[in-house]
Amino acid sequence: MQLTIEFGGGLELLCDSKKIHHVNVEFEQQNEEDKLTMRELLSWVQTNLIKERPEMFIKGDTVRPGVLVLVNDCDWELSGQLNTSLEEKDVVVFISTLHGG
Amino acid sequence: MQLTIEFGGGLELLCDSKKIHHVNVEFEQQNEEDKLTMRELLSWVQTNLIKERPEMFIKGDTVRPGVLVLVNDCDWELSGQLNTSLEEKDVVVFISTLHGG
Amino acid sequence: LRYATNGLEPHMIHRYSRHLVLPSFGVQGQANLLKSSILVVGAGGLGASALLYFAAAGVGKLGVLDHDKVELNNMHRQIIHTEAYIGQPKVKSAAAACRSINSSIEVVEHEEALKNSNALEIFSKYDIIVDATDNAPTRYLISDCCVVLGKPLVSGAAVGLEGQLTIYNHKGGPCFRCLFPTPPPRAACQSCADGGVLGVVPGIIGCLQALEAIKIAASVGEPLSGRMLLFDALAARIRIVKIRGRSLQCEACGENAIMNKQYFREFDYEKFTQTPLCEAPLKLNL
Amino acid sequence: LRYATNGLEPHMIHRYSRHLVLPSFGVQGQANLLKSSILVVGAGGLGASALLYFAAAGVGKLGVLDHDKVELNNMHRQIIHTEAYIGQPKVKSAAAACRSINSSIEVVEHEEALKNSNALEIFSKYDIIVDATDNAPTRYLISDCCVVLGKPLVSGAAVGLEGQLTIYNHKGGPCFRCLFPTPPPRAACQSCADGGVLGVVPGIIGCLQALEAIKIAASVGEPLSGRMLLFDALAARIRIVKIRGRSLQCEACGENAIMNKQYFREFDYEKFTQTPLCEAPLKLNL
Ligand SMILES: [Zn+2]
Ligand SMILES: [Zn+2]
Repeated sequence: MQLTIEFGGGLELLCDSKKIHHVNVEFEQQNEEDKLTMRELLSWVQTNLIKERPEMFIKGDTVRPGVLVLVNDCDWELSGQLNTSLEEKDVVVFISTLHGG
Repeated sequence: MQLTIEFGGGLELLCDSKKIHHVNVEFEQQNEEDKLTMRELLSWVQTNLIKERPEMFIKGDTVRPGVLVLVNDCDWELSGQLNTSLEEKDVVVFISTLHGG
Repeated sequence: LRYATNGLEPHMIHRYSRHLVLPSFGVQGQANLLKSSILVVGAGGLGASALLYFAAAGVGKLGVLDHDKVELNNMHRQIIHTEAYIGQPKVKSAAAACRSINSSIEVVEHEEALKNSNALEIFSKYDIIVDATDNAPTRYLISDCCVVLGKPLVSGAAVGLEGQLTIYNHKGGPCFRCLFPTPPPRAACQSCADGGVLGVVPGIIGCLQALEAIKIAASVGEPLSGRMLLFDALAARIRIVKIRGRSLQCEACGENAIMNKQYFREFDYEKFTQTPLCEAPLKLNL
Repeated sequence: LRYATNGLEPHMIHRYSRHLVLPSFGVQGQANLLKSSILVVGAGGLGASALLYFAAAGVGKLGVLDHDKVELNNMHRQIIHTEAYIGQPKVKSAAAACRSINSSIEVVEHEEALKNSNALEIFSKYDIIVDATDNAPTRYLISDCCVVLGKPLVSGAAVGLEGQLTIYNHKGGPCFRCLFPTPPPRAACQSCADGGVLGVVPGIIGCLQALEAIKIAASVGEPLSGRMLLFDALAARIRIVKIRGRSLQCEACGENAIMNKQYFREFDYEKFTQTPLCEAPLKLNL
């Protein structure tokens, strides 16, 4: 599945300072209706893109506090968080909230 | 065909100051491959959306000088101008260039 | 051209004439603005541009809150301060700049650090609060205080070459805690002092904060509530994304919220975020 | 922290320390900026914020060109001018403000109207040109002059509650005439004087112009060339769209272009656009 994964707000520092990643995520489909969810994508990202300090990305089974997750420019809270299912060509953004000024 | 048509840079004044129009454009399809093009859409817009001073929108068979036309956030010069063919759910923007400051 | 002047004095009609002729702003928008009061918390990189545009636009009562002094290493981004004010309080410098461009508005100086003990009293004097601060505990404190008092909060942030902007606690929209119920680890909170910042980036976010607060004050347009602007200056990319609404579980604004004046006054923001409200500046060793 | 200081003097290291610690800007970016020269044409609504951020950031040589005087009805948006300068030349006022926030850069005053006869000579002294003017003939004149001299042009505009921004003539990208070979009808060219403008809108566009020019001068990031930013302040919507590349048929920069120094000097921009280069301001009758 072709996805675009983007990091911002400093999270790109965890993946060689690269902000935009065009990736092909393969996953085992148990049956036709089985879809890739954000739960699986999180662990795929942690394994394949995060190069350092994984504790700055994941805490427990979800992202660490202070990280916003956007699926197609929409907060994942609105689409079911970890249960959000992904479609071909979706854009997933992980952005750390900023406090400076 | 469902399209979103937007006006900006003052062109919205030609259509009751309404910037965003969700419209359903019907056109006569001669055969299966026949697609709605920007040429047809321009005349549809002139007939159905432009309420006053049409000379501020059209000149000859195209838009007047100073109007940028964007199809899905891309200058129509890059997609064939009047020959650009449109797909379901496309977003077409007409925006007048500004000179003030 | 001839307009209903709605109680505006002749010098105001002249000064704000370019606002008055705008059909979507006009005399009513300007009259609303002249009656409004806005507090800017922080006279640094974000506050600098926001304050100047508030003063220019004619916000009736403009408050500035800060406890810092102007330093040479602020000057690359805090355009409201001149070199002549280095070593003097930022509030004094910022207020003088605002008065120099518009002597017809009221500018109020709050030269103090924001704390649980003074926030309610100060915020209650203003219609709209602008968060132009630089650390996590203060952002929680400001948001909670706005929830307790029912004030809209225009929140901006900038670090490095990125900026973020949204409006909290406005017309049923989310508060800061709805988005961030648990504070981030301290290592995730870079400030401009330790992380650096390209000066014009907080300038842009500060201007956008001014715009959004002016829209609320004047009652025009669609506010950036329930949406967040994400700005990447290096790539020249801007996203405006849809964010969650008010959370029913929010400790500050939810159905069974525990936040009230009493709880707010006693809440330990430094312990909650594991971060001091006022950080000692990093010393560069060059 | 310890850095290669690349010839920066101690006071500069202190002043620009928040730029120096940025990995994507750093000492090299600051050194490039300090060696660069930028001309801002127009010290009005767009120029006001752009000039302040150029001065603060440390552009080595900063030029200001304008022939107008500061008026009370400029003050709602032109935050670089203080009331004390009303009636005085904008160039003088703007240059004084720039110097007051950064006395270590060179600020050059060009108190004159831009014309075919002086543009080549003035522009040739700068690396980057910023169009912060307010009318169509001047925009064609500036773009053509930049094409003739091979200078990048950071172009901004704002009217009412909308703004636009792009970079012309940069690294093979389009010029203004590539996009607009035929001038618009005069009725389509509202200025801020007759159409009005919400003050902070040119403020935002001017800051974004400063950002893009600083990125070019410092050689960092992706410039907004071949793309255009469209800003709708009322709706809080921003689009960054892809625009056409250089046109082979362009009269200024195309394959068989006729534009050169000689042709430029004799071109009649007022006749071409049916608009005077300097408009008499509208008098409000209130
Ligand atoms: Zn809440
Ligand atoms: Zn060209």
